[in-house]
Amino acid sequence: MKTVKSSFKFRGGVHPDYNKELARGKAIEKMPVPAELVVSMSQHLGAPAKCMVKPGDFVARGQVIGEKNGFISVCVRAPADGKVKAIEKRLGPAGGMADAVILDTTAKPDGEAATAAPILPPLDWRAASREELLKRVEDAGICGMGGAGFPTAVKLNPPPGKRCEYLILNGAECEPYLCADHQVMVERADRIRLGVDIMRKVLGQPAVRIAVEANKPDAVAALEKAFADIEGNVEIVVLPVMYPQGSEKHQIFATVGRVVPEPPALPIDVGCVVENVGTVAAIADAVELGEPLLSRVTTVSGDAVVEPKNILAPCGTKYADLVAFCGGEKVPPAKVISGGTMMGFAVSTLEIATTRTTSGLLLLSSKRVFQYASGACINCGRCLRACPMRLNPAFISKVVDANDVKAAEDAHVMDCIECGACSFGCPAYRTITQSCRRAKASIRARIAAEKAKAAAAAGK
Amino acid sequence: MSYYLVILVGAVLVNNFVLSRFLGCCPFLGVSKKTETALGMSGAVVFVMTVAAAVTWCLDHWLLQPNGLGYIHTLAFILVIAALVQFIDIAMKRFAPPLHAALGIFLPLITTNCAVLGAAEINCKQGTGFFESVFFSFAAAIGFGFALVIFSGIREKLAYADPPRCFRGIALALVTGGLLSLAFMGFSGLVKLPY
Amino acid sequence: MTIAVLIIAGIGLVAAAALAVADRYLAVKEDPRIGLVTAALPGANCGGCGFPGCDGYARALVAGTAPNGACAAGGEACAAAVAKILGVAAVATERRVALVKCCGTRSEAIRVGDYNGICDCGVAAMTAGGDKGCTYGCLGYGACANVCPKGAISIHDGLAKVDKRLCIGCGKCVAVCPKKLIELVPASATIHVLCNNPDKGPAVRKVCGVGCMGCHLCEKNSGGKDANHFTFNGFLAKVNYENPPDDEQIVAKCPAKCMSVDPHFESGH
Amino acid sequence: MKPKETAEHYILSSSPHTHSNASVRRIMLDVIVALLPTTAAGVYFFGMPAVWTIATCVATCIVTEALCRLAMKRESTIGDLSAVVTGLLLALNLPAGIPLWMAVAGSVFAIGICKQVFGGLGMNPFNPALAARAFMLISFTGPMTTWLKPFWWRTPEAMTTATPLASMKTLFAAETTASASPHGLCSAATGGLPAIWDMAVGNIPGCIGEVSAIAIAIGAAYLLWRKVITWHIPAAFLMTVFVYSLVAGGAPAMAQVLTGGVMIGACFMATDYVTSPITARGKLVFGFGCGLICMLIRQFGGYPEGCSFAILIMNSVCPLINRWTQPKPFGARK
Repeated sequence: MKTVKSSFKFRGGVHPDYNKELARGKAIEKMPVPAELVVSMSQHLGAPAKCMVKPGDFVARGQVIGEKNGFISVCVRAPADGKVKAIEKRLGPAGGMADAVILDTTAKPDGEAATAAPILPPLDWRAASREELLKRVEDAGICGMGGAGFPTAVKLNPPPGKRCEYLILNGAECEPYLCADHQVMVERADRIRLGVDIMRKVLGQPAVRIAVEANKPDAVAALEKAFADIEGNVEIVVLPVMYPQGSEKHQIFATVGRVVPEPPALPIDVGCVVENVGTVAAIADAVELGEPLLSRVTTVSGDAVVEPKNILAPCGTKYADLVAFCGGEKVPPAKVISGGTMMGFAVSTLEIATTRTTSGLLLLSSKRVFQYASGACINCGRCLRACPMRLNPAFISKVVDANDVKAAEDAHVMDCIECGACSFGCPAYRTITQSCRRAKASIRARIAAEKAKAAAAAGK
Repeated sequence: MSYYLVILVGAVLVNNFVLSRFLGCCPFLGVSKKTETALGMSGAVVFVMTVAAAVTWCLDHWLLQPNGLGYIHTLAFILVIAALVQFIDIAMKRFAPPLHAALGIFLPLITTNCAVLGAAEINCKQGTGFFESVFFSFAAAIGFGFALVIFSGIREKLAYADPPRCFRGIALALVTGGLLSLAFMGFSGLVKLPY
Repeated sequence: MTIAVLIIAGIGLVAAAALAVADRYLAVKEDPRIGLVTAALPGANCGGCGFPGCDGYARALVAGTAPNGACAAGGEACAAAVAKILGVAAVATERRVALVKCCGTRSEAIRVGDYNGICDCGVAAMTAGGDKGCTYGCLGYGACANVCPKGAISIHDGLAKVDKRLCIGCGKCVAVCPKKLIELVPASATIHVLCNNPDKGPAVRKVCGVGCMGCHLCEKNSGGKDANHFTFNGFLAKVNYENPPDDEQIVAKCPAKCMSVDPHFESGH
Repeated sequence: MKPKETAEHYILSSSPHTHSNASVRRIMLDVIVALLPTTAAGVYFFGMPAVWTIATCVATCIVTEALCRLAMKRESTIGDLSAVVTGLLLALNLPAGIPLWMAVAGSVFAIGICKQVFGGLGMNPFNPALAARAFMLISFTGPMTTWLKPFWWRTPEAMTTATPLASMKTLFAAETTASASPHGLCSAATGGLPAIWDMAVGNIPGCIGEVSAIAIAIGAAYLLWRKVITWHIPAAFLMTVFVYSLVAGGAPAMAQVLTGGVMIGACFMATDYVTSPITARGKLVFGFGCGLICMLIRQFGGYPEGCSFAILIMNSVCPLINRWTQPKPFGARK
């Protein structure tokens, strides 16, 4: 085990104001279960889980309330005891509507007393088979906690013919304001160590790279201590501070120097599996303690919050409850963001609840908020130099504004990772990233329509 | 050799057919919306102008001038060029379908193009030799294509511009063409053409 | 003089003969429709369509790579003739027009945020589900108006309105609307329910002053369930356009005021 | 009846939600600051006529921009300061002492015809200041090529003179006839050329802003430091001019770089965002093209100076350069 500096630097990237000092070093605080939980059936990438309860049902903590529904899907378990008040479509953080189970946690199941027993039987990871471990990860409802929410069991089970050579732990946390992963690395380094041991077993003993940005020396120290006695090819790679260092593709390049080809290629195509540090800790809990993924650490920060905190809260906690736990609003926020300021989603109400992928909740006052404008592009090239995917965002945004999605597709807009580096530096305050989103959505819709058409034609 | 270089530079840069002599403005404005079509059109013009120069030179020197009919050459040239282009169109479709696919669709546009006739006229007026005439026409066509492709690049960019309503479309193209012509005036005097 | 005339005539004759021979012996078989379409076009070779000459445009039309109606010189008559040759003008049995199933104008439906971004419904809907309180309602950012080839849709008071006379029922707006609230309905139908929110009454009332609450009064007033003039999806009434109601009295009696008689906006073109 | 709006009313926008605070206004301000040294040098050498020309151009540009936006019924864009930059650049490319009405005509042409007709900042295919200068050079050839001597008020008997460029043209001509004439990096003044030091400081006749190479270099260094421009275009442009003159002979290479519009052209005119390529490779091609055409015109052309025409011609090719130098995405298949 050794600690090395990253020897590969990707082109592009920006340096936003990180504002991490607001929540940095704040110990993780466990939040009491709020009176009402809104548990979405769509907390991961892929098909939403199938709801297994009906209004009026009592559910116990850890009980499966949403069943895995397809290959790319995971189950949803009740984060707390309670009574199902309703099942309705609720707005998610990303703006989509999904079925959600509304739990009244003040009502307790009749007769039965809540048990403190583990929900799943603890497993001895050394004795357990690979299949057992994979099954456990799946049963525990674990999905990537970095943001995308890709089902972890799928990722840990590479398709035949593809071997994982490198397991890369993503502890870059390059998003401004967020300190959740940072704090998890500092406080739960031993859990991460255990998770790595388990994952290495599942993946066939790959080499391990733990990527941490240079602005988290205490996390590096904690990890060094936890991993001191690990055997094999394991390195902690200290990355230069740069946004978007946490992007999967760029992290793979920064740690092992490999370049993931254009979509639909995945990291496994270059022999890499990237997993967020929080997810790794969750795997350790699921295997050793039998504790499914029911809660996660979320950074609540921003200049409109009284006391920024890193909170361990049940998945399904409403934003309003999180804010209340942080002492409420200091000033009326002008913008509320689910996630970080570079890639997070602006939300319209605090009634929205957290999911497994909610890494942060930011309340920003009007001082911290800027407005997009529809100024003309002056061709300055800042976006081009900032784009970590080396696209031409200026061109893409221009053609998308003119409704020429075909030209955007020819300019590789589908490679865009929507990191926001282009809009961040745009002196004309253009909505470049949003233009890319618009083009991508439109292209995806077209491809889906073509597929449906082809399927219909084949059906005839 | 350097003489031909002078002809080339003169016809492409200094006395550019479109930007300096203002010949062939119709396709210059009409076929410059996309760079791909501009390239195709340029290819067609180079082909036709070179062939037309050869044919008209022969016509002028062997038929018209011996009979003292120099004064009707404009009439004769139009007739011959129009027929020639039509013939090339048909023949190309038959014998070189790929070439026709690339250039053929532009041929009708050149049938009565003033640039083609203009080149023949200039050759006729200057009384240059056969190879000189053909090369001059070739160079002039290259110049035409050069201007057309540059212009198409600008127009592709302008397609995303947001000009005032009254300047949209061809009005803005004309302003741009004027400015391009202004820029090309910088080349004036670069070579002293024999004509 | 005579020689001049003779020579010009001679050149003409030779050229004509050459062309005639070439046309006869060098002809290439191709899609006959190209010739027909070329003939239907004005033949001005103006290049205004963006294609090199009428022939180029005709080829693109036959190949299906160019939209019909790009020829400004030929106008509508030309487009119609071309459509006839290509057989694309599907004969509609019943003319259908687009209907925007929302009447939540800015003064009736609440907005829950200040949207700041591209003026397009698709991306606005991707941003926190849109700024309208009713997540089913028309956002009014004009995605439909942008795709409408006839300019039949315009945005008024935060709501898309269709000019019935201009609408050709192409369905592009239906496809592009992220809220899926545009529907093609028979042009003859006059009574419509202008709401797309299937939620319960109180939930609808919280976000919109004119949302359907599913009270079934329209059904009752039009002869009850058996008359089958309305269908219901959750708490949302929908006109059964197979069997539309004709009593315009029921519109005024709708307590939610989400019904309308011929809501198609006439822009006065 | 409209339901009651909720108290919370947040701004909804797509990510990112943070910004570098870069703005068009700030960039333009940086350009103006970078132009101050050479403006000051011009005023120092040419006195009040320079002041009047600069004031006239800037004022006319601002007024024209405002009137155009008013006529187009669009929001005013004076605040982004781009009109000020255009006016200043145009003035710096004019000889001091030009009749002010000509300066007004040039400014109106720059903003009206070259910029607002295309829809304003960001849309124009040609650099407005340069197009206006070319327009003026062709329309008012006499006044546009009448140069005040530096400190002209000290020599009232002969206030105007030719620029070193005219002498260099003859040097080129001499070169072709007598190949043995001395040339080199910066050999002693030949053929009536001023000393290199005078050229660097700006003690030579010429346009207001183009005479002082040192002042321009200071401004360019500021722009580079502020990351307003990148090194590609100026470096490629100047290197091409330098190498060309070494190879072609004629005036010393250093003199070719220091005189005329090459310095201000390479640092301020060719680097204009809107009319130069966006990719680094494209910028190198662009700078090379500018340098080459500039020197071709200097050596063979009808005008003594080809810098502005060279940049204008490369402006016109810029969309094609952009098209053929698109970056390759990270991870793109070969």
